[in-house]
Amino acid sequence: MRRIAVTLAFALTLGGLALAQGTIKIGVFLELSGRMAVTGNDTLYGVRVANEQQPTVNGATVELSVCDNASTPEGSVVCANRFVDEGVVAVIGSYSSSHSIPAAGVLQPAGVVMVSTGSTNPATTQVGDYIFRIPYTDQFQGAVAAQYAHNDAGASSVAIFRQQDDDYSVGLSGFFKDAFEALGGRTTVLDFTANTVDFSAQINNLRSFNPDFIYYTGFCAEAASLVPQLRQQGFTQSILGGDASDDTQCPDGGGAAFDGFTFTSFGEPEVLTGAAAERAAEFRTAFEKSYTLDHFTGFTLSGADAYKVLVQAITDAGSTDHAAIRDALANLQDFPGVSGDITYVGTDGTPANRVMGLYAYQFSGNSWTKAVLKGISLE
Amino acid sequence: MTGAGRGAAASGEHAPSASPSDAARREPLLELKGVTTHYGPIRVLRDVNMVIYPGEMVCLLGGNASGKSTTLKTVLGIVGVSQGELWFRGERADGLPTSERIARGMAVVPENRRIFPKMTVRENLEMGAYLRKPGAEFDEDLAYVLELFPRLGERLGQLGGTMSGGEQQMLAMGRALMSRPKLILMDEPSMGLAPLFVERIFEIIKQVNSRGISVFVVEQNANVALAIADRGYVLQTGEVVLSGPAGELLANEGMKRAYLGET
Amino acid sequence: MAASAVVPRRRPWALWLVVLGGLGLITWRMLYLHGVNEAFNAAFFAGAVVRSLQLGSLYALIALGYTMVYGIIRLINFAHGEVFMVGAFAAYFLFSRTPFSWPVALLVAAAIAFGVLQFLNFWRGRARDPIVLAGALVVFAVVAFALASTQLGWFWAMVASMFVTGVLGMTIDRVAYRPLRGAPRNSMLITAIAVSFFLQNFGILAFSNRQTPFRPASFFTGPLQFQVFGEPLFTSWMIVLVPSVTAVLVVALTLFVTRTRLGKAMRATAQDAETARMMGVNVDRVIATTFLLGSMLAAAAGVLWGMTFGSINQPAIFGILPGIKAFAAAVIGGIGSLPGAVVGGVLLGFLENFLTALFPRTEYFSGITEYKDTFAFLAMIVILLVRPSGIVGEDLSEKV
Amino acid sequence: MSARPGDAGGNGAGARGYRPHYLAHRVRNSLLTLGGLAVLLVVLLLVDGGASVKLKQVFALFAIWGIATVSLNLVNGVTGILSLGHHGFMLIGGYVTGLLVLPTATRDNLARSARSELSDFAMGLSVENWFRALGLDSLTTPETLWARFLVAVLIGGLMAALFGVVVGFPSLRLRGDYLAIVTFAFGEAIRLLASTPLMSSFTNGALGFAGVPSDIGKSVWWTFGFLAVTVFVMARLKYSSYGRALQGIREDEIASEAMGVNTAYHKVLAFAISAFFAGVAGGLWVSWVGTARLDLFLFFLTFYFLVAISVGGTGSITGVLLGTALVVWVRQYGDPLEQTYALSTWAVAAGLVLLAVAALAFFLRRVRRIKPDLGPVVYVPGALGLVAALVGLLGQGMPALQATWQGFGMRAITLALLLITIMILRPVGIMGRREFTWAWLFRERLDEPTEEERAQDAWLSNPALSGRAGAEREDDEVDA
Amino acid sequence: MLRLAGVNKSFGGLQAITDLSFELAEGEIVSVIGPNGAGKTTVFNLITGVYTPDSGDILFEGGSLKGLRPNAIVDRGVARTFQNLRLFTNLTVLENVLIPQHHKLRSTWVSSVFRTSGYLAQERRMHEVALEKLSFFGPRLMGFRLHQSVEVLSYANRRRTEMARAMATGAKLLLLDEPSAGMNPKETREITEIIRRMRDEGGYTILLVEHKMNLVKDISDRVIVLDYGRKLAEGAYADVVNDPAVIEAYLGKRSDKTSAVARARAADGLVAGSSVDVPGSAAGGEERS
Repeated sequence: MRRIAVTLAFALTLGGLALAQGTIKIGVFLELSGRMAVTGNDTLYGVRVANEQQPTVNGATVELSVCDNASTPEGSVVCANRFVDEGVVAVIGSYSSSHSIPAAGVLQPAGVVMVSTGSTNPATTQVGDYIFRIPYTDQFQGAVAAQYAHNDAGASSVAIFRQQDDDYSVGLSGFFKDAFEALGGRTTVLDFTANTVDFSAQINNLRSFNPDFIYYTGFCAEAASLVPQLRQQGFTQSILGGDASDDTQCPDGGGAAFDGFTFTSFGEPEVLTGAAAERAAEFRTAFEKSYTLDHFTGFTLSGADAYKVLVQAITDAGSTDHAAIRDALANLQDFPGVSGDITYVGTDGTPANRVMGLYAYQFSGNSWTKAVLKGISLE
Repeated sequence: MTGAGRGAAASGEHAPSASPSDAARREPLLELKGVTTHYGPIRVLRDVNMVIYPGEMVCLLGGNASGKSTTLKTVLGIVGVSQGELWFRGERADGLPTSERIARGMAVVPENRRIFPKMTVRENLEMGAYLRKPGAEFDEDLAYVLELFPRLGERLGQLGGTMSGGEQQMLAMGRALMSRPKLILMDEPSMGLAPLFVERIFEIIKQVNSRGISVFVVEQNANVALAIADRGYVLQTGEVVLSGPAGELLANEGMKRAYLGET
Repeated sequence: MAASAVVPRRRPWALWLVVLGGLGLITWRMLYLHGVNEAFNAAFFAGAVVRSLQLGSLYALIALGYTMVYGIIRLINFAHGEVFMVGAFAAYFLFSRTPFSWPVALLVAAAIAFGVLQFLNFWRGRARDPIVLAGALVVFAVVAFALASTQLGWFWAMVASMFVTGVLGMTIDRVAYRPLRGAPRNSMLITAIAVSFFLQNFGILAFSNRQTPFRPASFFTGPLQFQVFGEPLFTSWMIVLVPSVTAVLVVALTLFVTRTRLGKAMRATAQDAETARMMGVNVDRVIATTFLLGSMLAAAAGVLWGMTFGSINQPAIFGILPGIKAFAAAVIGGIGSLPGAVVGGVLLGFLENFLTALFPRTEYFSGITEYKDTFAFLAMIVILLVRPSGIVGEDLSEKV
Repeated sequence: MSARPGDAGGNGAGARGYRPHYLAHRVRNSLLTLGGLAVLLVVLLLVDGGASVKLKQVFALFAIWGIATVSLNLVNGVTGILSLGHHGFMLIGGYVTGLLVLPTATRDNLARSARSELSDFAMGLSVENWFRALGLDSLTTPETLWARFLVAVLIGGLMAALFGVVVGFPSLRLRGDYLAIVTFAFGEAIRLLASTPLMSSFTNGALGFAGVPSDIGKSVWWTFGFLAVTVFVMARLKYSSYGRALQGIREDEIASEAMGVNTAYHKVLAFAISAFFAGVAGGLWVSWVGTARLDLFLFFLTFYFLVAISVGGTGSITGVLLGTALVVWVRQYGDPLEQTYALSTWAVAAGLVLLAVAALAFFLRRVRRIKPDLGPVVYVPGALGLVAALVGLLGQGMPALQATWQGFGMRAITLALLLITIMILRPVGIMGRREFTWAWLFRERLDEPTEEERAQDAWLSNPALSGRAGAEREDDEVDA
Repeated sequence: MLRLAGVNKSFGGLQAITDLSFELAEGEIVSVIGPNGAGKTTVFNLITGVYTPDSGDILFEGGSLKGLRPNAIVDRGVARTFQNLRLFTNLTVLENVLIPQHHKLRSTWVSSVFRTSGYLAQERRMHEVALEKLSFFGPRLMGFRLHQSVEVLSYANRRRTEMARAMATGAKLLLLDEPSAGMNPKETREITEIIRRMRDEGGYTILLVEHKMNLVKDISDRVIVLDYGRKLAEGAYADVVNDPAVIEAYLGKRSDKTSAVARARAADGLVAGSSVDVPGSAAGGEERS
């Protein structure tokens, strides 16, 4: 009995070695559950619609291998390992820099191309030459935000709320701080960690600084608690957020306190210019056939473009060889993406000429709208 | 136990020859039939047969680790019976939970008193009557207990843990009486008490017994216990090695030698 | 568990000296801060005080559950934080969802009625009593109707959530802990940790893992503004509601424990379970009651917590930090002692909230906000090493 | 792996009164051990050369977690102190190792980035630099990463051990669950402190640092090498006089002290050794992930180790490794559990699991007589499971059951339920305190009497010579 | 060899041991007797360092044991058994007898991991000592029993293992707490013989607490009677048991029913009104520690 059991266990272990072989696969890992689930799913819908539009490449059907990183770095590593295992041709993902960077650490040594849909921290593409992204970097976003705070809002002292355990937030705060101080302003950084609900200690610290502008670099899960608490404790200053605030969890969770909350985020059709705007609007129409427009944001466009550039690169490379795809991607020039033209030539994997939008939440009663203020592009 | 000692009485169920209230002799109040118990793999009691008739006072004697307290816990249902049967008031009781056995008329004065140290004397007494509806009967019983132990009446509001050992023993006995039991089980009521107190306690036990409440007392202090008990059992390594009327046991040579240590 | 804790002998004047000295230092620090920066005015510190009290009350409510369970079965109920989480989420569903569809309402009502049946049997001690059945039927009808036709206000949501969570606490005890009575304490503790993990992940499964806004329509969440020495203090009515609800519940609990028969049985079981059993106390039932009460308090704390901060965390982590801190509060106050839990909770609330106000970020000092969460742990370690019985508790450490 | 307590004395055992190991058995066992090692080697070769990167990484992860669980087992299983702060020790080892082996290029990148809070001093902490300073330039190439890693992981382990001593000190004053809570508080406090300004010049705040070389942590050979060393040390320690003393503390601390064991010293020793290997595991884990981040070292880590230890067998090294394999397998290959299925499928699955648990409980109660009373705890879930399974099977067409549901968190739920079930039904775990040895496998038992001994025993328990009770008792022993 | 000088110990205001002094010469077997709750086990706990005396001193071979940790006291040469058996239940008999020798091990844990020759030699020596001590009990604990877990042993064998364990510490003075509790008469006789052999062959000095008078009578050189933490009498067995005070305290009052009633009446006043301090539950509780 005992010996049989041992033998059986051994046989089962060997059975685990069995491998599954797939066709042309593109791995997609995103925040489909957890604290960033809204954005992650919006992005995934973009990828899916793009996939419906271009289901084949080089005559082969593209199969999406979707993996949920559960909004954790560890989950991202698990996903990346799974992709390497499945032998995917390339990888799309993910939204947050905190999740993209660990996955890039797996994919770069494995020599698999990764295109991040939402990671704006410069460090992501610095991991290596196989890592690309669709959006702008936080260096740009931080500088734009600093200019907005200094010029448009006329602020001279800014309190920066920073989520200290997130790459994106820490990076963006740093760039904003540098840019704003270069403009001659004063800043203070108030740290919090993920999942903070009680901000009274931070707000205590805010009092002595008494800023005339607040910059929030974290995510909506925390903003939904922070902003109402700020308002309730008598802070009426304008608040500017980063693209992580572009999430329905903010106005849904925080309610009317978010009235007038401004944020910079990925370009939507309204802020794009020229042919890109038309392509984006066209894509929106296609998107509407499968999903509701509630799920259409700049991240959706970004997800679609991640798919599109990869298909283009595979076509250009003419094979599914990893190195060939990387080379094709690195030589991409003026690709007509739905989020703007994409050029990787001469960059570290961040496209040149990205467009950013400035938006604001506006409330009437309990319902809110996301108003487009203007588009900003990198000179 | 030597052969001579064993000869005095077979373990178990012979009717006692001398007892104060012969009227209530028909039906045993409590009966252990071949009870065996284990703590894990260790057998503590082996084939124990005992019987207590209504109105009787029976004592259980034995050295340390001979299984006395285990017998008591088995009767109460704190230790399970692994073999054999336990009957109480004509009912099979070895499957019943402790609270049911208490409700059917058992009460216990545990070893070392075990009063609730952070409850007042009154609350301790209330705990004794836990399974009964509060009401007039409660006051009646309280009055009886306070009459028996006037000292408790003076200290109704005091915390149990602050009383002396003798007072705690009284409280424990009073607590047991509060449930109007048919059978009181006492575990070493004399332990750690001054000789005068021991006698006082046994006198009260006798008084209680004379009200028709059966008493089953586990003791090391054999002389005192046998002096007032009707019958006794002697336990050794989990087995009943001697049993019989108290007088006979007191006179038994083997008993003296093995247990009392007399030469 | 002792409602009337025996305070060991100590020199009262030394205690007073320490207290007065501490107050003096705090006053001096407040005056100094005010001198440094105008923002640290009376309203600032008054705000810190009321928030400390508010947070402390919440900790106290949770801590009571830990301390009751520890007092009675000497188990650190690791899952208590998750019970608190479930309490908050249950209430969230009750007040935020539009009326439930009839099948769902009937199902939920049946479950609740079954719980009521259990309860009433519980206290009456007689199963299948017609009155009990009738009561359960009435509850069933009322609950089903309420769920299907109206959206509950925060108060009724809280009451209902307390009930649901209480049943959950009892179930946890019955399924996971009761089979382990008498097992080594480590096994029980490991099981408790496992239950806590189970509930966290079950929360992900059932409530979806994201931070959830918690804003029932209520007068109390509205803003409250008053003047402290001419300076405005912005806050909400929650600073009144939370301590008052806590006070009511603590008084009710104290009355229950000292006055009722079951409450006395609870204290007796805590002091000496075996003897309590010998008195005819159904110890398992008493333990179940303890879990019921502790879980109900935790549910109330969950609702108040959500209303105070306007949102509740994702289920996977919501219970952890409040749970651990409340446990620390119970230890600080003296685990096993009801007043200890309250004292410890309020003290921890002050330690966490008022200290950050006393040492805020200034131009010369980066503040102690970042260390806030470690206070509870460090205070707990220090208390355990210096005085394991806590501030008002008695020694429960294992005897030789 | 065939160590037995009786073997420790070496040869000539028979002469001193205990069972001789038959030569044939010894030869057979040695051959089997060699064979087992060869099989392991072949498996590792296959895995290392195989196509599946994931399998390779899972094997490496098993080895890393194995180091952690086997080291935690020294405190939890052997010494009997419930320690809940293992993730804290791993954190220390992980961060120290990560910082020390961070390549110069990554360091420079980090120094320029806005994300760095590392002090210049911390930036300069690099084994590479030290080797350069010592003139060991040959050890600073990418090919000789192992040399730098070994130094770093050793330092990481020692730092963790130092902290282990600190955490061990409360064990002198506290016992039982109070101590468990203090270890937990320490573990959490380490993590919280690591992100504060006080420590962030070394830890780079909560973010930590990416770019830790993965070559060692993902290498099957290195990780299994470390695991082999850990198991060797732990097994030898467990079956030495020190191990006996530690087990004595587990069984009865007061008696140990009364028997001359310096319990204070031994408890701190156990914590320190355990923390050292936890630090090593932490270093390897950081290398496996490639990033040192605070959220790698949450309490859930210790929880999974606890699951592994409790399920496998508290105190048994082989049992713990078995448990670790189970936990790693469920966590890495359990994603089918978290997919979206129809409610009917869920109902059937849940029902079958409940039924299986109830059947197991019933089996253990009836056949093995493990728990005297389970009552409704067994029958109610069993009945519920049956109902759920039937509803799921029969109601496949029902629209209500066709709704789909994604099983978020099912892996953790599975492990938590497994742990609860094990704790209730078989608290000692699958292996109990036994080790997997060939002697165990072939049922060679030293504690069963030979014919001769049986006869002697019967004579000793002869009713004519001893009391009746004695006779009964002696017989009991043999069966029990 | 061992000398207690005016030792006092109280627990929470309750005097458990009052001004206790006695001496033990090398090679003696001395029994401590007294009713339950008299403080016998407390005396053992005081000598072995579980409790520290409030006042007075405990000297062993000239050195004070006061304030030493229990393990340090074992190092000095005093070992004990426990009334309620504190064996290492899940370990084997052999391991149980090896652990007490650990404090004599002169190897670091590192050398024990690498099995240096020095360590192995000591380990071999420990096995020899273990077998030697176990052989005191004849074949009862030898052979297959060596490898049996203590959990499956009978009560009597557990007692024997505990005595072997105490001997294996290498102590010169053994404190045996009720070595014959739970044993039948035959086993008791056997243990009596073994205790004698332990003194004669093993050279141990023995202090024991016992309730069984046969055993006490057979082997004690001297008997010390305790009652309420006070020494009531000391001397040869025959002298002590005939002391009326001892008979009253230990054997219980030899009273018939009438005298019991009479005495109870006399005591009644005391119970109801007077305030004679009576030792309370704590002494009994400590006794069972």
